Amino acid sequence: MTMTTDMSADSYVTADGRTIGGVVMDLKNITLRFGGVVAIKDISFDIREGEIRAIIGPNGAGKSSMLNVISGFYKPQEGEVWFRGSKRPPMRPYQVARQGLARTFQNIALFDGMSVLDNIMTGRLNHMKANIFQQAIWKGKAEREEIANREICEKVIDFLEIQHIRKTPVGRLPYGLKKRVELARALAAQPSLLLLDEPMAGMNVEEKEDMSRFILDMNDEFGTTIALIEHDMGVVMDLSDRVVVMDYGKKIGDGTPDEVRNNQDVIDAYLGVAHD
Amino acid sequence: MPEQLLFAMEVTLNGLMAGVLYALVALGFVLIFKASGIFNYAQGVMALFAALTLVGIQQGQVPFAHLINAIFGTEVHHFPWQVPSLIAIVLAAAVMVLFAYLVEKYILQHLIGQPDIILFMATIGLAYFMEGFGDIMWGSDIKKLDVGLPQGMNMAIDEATYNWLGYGFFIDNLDIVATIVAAVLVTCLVIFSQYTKQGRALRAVADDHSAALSVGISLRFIWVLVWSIAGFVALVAGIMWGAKSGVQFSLSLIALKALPVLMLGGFTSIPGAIIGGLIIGVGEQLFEFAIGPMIGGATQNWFAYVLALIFLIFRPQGLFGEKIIERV
Amino acid sequence: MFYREAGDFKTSYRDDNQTFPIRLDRMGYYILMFVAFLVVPFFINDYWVNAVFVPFLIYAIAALGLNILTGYAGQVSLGTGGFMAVGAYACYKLMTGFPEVSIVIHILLAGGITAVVGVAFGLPSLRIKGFYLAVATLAAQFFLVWLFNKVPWFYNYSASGQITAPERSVFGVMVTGPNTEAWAKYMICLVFVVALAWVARNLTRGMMGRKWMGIRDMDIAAEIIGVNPLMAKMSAFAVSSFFVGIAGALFFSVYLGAAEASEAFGINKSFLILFMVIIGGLGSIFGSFAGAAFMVLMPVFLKNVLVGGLGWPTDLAAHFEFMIVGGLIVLFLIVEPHGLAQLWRLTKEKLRLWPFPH
Amino acid sequence: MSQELVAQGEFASVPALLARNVKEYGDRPAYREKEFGIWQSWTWAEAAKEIENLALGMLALGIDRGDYVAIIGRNRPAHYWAMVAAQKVGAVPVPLYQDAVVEEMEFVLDHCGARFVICGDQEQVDKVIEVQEKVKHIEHVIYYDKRGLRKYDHSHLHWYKEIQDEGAAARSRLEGELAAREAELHYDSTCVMLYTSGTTGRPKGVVLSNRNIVESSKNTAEFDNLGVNEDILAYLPMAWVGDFIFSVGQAMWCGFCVNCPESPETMMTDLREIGPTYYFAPPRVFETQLTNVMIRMEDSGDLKYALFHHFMEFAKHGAGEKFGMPRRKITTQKRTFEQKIRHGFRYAMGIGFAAETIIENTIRLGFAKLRHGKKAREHFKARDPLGLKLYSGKAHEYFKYRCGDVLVYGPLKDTLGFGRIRVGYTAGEAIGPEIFEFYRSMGINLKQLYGQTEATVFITLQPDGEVRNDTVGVPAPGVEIRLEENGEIFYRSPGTFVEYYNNPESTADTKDPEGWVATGDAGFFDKENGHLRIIDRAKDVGKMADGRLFAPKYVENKLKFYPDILEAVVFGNDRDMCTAFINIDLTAVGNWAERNNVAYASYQELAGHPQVLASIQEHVEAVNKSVAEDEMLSGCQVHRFLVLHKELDADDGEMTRTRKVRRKIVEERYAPLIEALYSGKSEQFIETEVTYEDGRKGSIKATLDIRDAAVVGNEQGMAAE
Repeated sequence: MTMTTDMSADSYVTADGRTIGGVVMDLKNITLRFGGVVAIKDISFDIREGEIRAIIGPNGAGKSSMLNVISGFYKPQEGEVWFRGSKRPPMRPYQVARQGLARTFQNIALFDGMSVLDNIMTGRLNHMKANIFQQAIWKGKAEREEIANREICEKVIDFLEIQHIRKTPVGRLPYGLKKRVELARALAAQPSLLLLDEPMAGMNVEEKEDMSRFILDMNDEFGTTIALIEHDMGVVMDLSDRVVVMDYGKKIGDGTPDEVRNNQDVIDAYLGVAHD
Repeated sequence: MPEQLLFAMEVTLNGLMAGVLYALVALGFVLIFKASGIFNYAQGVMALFAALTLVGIQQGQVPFAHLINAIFGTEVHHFPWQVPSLIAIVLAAAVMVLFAYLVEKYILQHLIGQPDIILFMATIGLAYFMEGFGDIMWGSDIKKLDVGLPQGMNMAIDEATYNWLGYGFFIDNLDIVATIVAAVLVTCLVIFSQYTKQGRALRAVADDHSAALSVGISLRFIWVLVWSIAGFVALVAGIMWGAKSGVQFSLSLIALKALPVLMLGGFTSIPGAIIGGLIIGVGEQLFEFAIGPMIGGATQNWFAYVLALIFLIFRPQGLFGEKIIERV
Repeated sequence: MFYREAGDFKTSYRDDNQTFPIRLDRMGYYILMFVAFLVVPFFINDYWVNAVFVPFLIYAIAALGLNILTGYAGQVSLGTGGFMAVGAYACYKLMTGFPEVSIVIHILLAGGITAVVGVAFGLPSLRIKGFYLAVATLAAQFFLVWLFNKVPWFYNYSASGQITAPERSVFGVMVTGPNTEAWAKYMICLVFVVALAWVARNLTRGMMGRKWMGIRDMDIAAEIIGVNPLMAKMSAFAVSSFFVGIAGALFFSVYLGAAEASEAFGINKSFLILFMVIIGGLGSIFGSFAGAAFMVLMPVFLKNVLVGGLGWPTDLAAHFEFMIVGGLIVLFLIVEPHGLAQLWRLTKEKLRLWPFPH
Repeated sequence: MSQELVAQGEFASVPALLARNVKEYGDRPAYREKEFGIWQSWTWAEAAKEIENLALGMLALGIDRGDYVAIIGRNRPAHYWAMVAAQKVGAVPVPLYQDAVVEEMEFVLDHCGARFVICGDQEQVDKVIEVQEKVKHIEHVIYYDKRGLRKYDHSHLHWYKEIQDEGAAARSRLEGELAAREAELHYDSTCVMLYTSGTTGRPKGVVLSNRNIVESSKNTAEFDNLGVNEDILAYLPMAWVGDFIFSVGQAMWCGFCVNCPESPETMMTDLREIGPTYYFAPPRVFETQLTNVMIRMEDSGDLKYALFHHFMEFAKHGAGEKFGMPRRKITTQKRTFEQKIRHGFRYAMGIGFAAETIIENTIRLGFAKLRHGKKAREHFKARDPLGLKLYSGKAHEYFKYRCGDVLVYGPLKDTLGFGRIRVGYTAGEAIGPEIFEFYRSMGINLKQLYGQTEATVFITLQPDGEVRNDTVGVPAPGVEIRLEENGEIFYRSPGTFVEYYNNPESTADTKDPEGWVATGDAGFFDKENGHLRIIDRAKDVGKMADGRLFAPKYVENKLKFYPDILEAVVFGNDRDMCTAFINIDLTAVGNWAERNNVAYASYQELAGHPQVLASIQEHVEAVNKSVAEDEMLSGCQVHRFLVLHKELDADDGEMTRTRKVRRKIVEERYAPLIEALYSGKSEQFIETEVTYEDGRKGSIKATLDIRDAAVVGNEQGMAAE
């Protein structure tokens, strides 16, 4: 079936028959500078309910900066971020997280001093309301909350097949597993928008396959909206519904994988960095 | 010109002098921090220890006399000789170098790769150890340190200012000497680090450990070197303080003052250390002079710290520290 | 070797979360509690109370407090002594100000007041990190001690500049003042320790603890996944200071009886407690106790050996003590940077796997 | 639960027993499964509810009396419930091997004409869907784990929980129907149908009645006085009769708790957590565990190493049997205060001596280290604590054992997960004497039983206290045994199966009109203690060319008792001498190679290594000696052997799923090798096709050299020249 990327349409149907809802996040003319350097130049695109949206581009294209803007870590000098139909006021990253954004990091940012389970539990912190005194007493609300959220986390653990390392300190884990734990932490937050920063960086082929499977399953089982960065074109094309292509901080393409594949600028940009 | 103002000026001048001494101690911290990323809490005690050693050697004390007496019931105290100041200083310096070597061999070697906080703790432990060790070696009684530095009020300045302003400034010769010595020391250090091979190696290490290692600079050597220098600086500071207020435990506490100095100046900057020292010196003198009396005095105890604290809230990396850039 | 875990399985998350998941540990804990509450009080004399038990218990509280701040939330503090002083003086003012109120309330309030002060001095931690913060806390140390020395109101204008604990009693049992029974001192401290240890455990095992550890391990990441750094750090400072404050209050009212800020709560106190935390093990509740025990027992031991045994002059022994403490700290950091707690953990692992090596 | 009640048929079916358990043990744990990090538990009442809902749900789907319900999946409570639910609605559960390949599965599903299939997860569903192309009568497929199945066409595919919900919803409508059907169940209605793994040819469907299951469960439960407090770990294939008896039959009869591991990989850790009190495992499992223990002990500290060997040595010679065995009824009977005191005192003594032992030996080890340095381990032997010298005779032995129990046996049992075992069984094939001895001397009450699917497992059992490794015990309660002159064993018992499904002729030639069943095994009763001793499969017991008895299994077992021999296949029927294929055990031999730093790149290379061959040869010759002792079997000595270049593998059809060698297939596949063994060649080239786990096929070539082994006795085999 043919699909449209016509922005006016507030929903469309993907190749495998999933219906994609309205716009969740809309980025309007974002520009980000570090001193003199322009990292992102006047970029606009949107992310829709339930879709897998990829941002690709060669290294240094400004992908990560884009993600950092979305997750509120960088404040763009120009442009607006619209989330769920309302303009996002300038806020600290943790406030953004509370709006229902969760993310993973390119170079893993797990809490090495904690066990895998605790790391994943941190994903739940915006869902736990017991105040410090209730926690000090523990019995009652704090404990109930702890257990309720533990159950959710265990489901995630089961889903990502990391039961066997549940209680190991993350410091001891190999790279691939760490990536998975980080994903689990983000997933445990049950985010309305999940940002993945190079989820497959530095993975071997089968790890990549696993990861893609997980990403698809997540989107499939929980209907999570996912925006992911990747510079490995191949993987992205199979995974994502729509792709934004960036190069030198500018948007050079936006559309379905096929549309993007046939986009001349994109081809040039990628030929330029064929080794990637 | 009003009495008060002149008075304040005098205080400021003395503050500057005191500041120089702070700066001297701070210098030691900076050197070590730059070269090995270690925050050497023991710097103050090193000054004390150096001073003790110096005095001990000078007066020909028997090391560990106290201990020996305690064990063998003997009554030994001094050797029958006195050692001339200059030789004593050289010997003391040698002891500090030896000390640096031991520290590197028995402590730093085993702590490579540990988090900074652990290294910091280690230096605190070291400080305790040296304190006990120094006392056992040379006895804990307050000693008079005299290496023949000019002491007392400087008449020349007094007269000059009196004739000129009608008010004689009181400035201690020792302070003047200290200032000169400090100046010389700093220049030497700068020259050393700019124009000698070891110096350049040192700076390389300060910039980037791994890179320095990869071009074949021996970290161990650099560390011994830098700790020796720090030891020497400590010795100088020790002499100054010792001459000023006698060699005693409090010396190591006064040395703590170097910490706020560092916070102002930034841990990694030599000029920072000096300017920080001066600011603190002047600051606390003036504060004590102006506000002290109203709130019960002895504000030197804390003024430096609070000043640094407040300052830091507005400029977390200190005056000359590199800007901290956060990334994900 | 002694562990028998077959059949010791968990059928609910509550069991799985409990503090001592292994049966043997649990029993050990119960036995310990039994001995501490129902045996020791009957066989305890003044020497043991003043030389060992009370200081151990009180320092344990302080160590717990500092461990929460440094070990869990990763904020280094050298101001512990100062905060203990706050606790002590607050307690003193309350005791003298409201004689009719129970001392337990006073001690708790003292903790509360310290918490407030702690937060005030903790504020810079939002801007300053690492050593800068460590040094900044020295400001608290020196400023507070100076304050309590210079402002007569704090020591009720007493001529000596000292504060002296009036006699107070709990349930009709004298717990402060010169003629307090040994066991009473012990018991009141014990109760506080157990209660506070329990609180500490609860806070650190729950979401609060995870926020703290998140900030400790990787503050930026923590903020991005939704930890409010302000709240996390301030709560750490508050809780920590609360503990330390209570420790200070007990230290003054129950242990010393009379105190003078600069020598009872000087910078060395800060270091002493820091050492306890380091040697015991950062980020471990057991470690706080182990560290406290170690730092309390070692001097006692040394004194007995050097002075009692070898008959050395006390000052020499004191110097030696300095050397040995310092040496041990360094040694520990070299051998086991994670402290006694880690050693204990490893031993336990070995025992559980016995006779297998891994 | 006495005899007459059964006679009246009050507990005439598994559902009836379930109802009983709900009444009597309603709030006791019935099932546990490790999932989401904890042991999810269901009491009998809850389990009954689940089962009932499922049953109602299946009614709603229109299941009929006598329908066959295939169940494919790993051991999970839900799957056990499915079996009982099927019985409730008058259908017959047919558990299948979950690792069966599509062809096997296709045959069984087709043969039993299943209308309903209950699958564990996507993997099984896929297989069934593939099968459905040929087997048309499968109407509904129900799956338990919905992972990855969301996109499938759900017209005939249902989620277990949804079926249960529908059932719950339709309760009012269907309750009556369900009750009616349950009431119809009687003592002789079919309880379950199990397919034999089929050592030869196609699997056969063994029909077992409620009588079979309930009676045998009852008898054996009483035989070992199993109580309601037992814990068992259900990890053996659900399609195997043993698992059905332990996890359904006996569990239902006694009302004890069935625990299911999280996954096959975590089996060992789960075993340790649960610490079953009643445990079954095939010899292979004990074998591999022992090998692991030995390997792990190798790199443990010198002190532990020495203590371990010291005390194991002591325990072997009877001490374990005397002092180690768990006291009977320990779980049911309450100890008196005075007994507790005595027990406590003994335990304390044990700990005391243990401490003493450690201190003493640590010091001695210290000196040993000083003298021999790294070599200390070879020269250092642990020693009893001096304190023991105070005691003599039995007391000495007793306390020494207690001491060892604190230091070695206890911890070892615990870490292996055997800490609480009261009754442990092994069966299927003979178990190595030292393996058997090892576990028993640690104080694990490990026993042997002899049985088969057709007998609902039990034919003979070893009573407590009369355990020997070379016999399989006395006839189980209610079992009669008859021996033919050729040694074949026949039995008749309440457990005797009804028939082979849709296969009257093979039913006929296994089971005669009076109900005597041929086991196909040959054996004889031991003179002095009347225990049964198995020689071999009756049909495999052949004649040599010179007319002497040929019992390959007997020899093979003796060979397999050596840790570095995994499998052995002996040939020689109608020939004038015996020869053998040997499979080395990669774990054991590999470890040996590591220690003696023998480099090897592959299994094949290791198998061909001269040193390996040499040691194997020693074993063979040792076996020859022991075989020669028995006049009747002296002909079975192995004259020539070779070490195979690949492991015999179920995927290649060389073994059954229960890892029994398929002799015929092996003979076909390796014909040239056998050829060579008898032609006196010294080496032989062979190319074999192999199937990898993912189903791809490949082939491996090798040239194996053939060795002669010395034989005892007055014969002039080829080996002579």
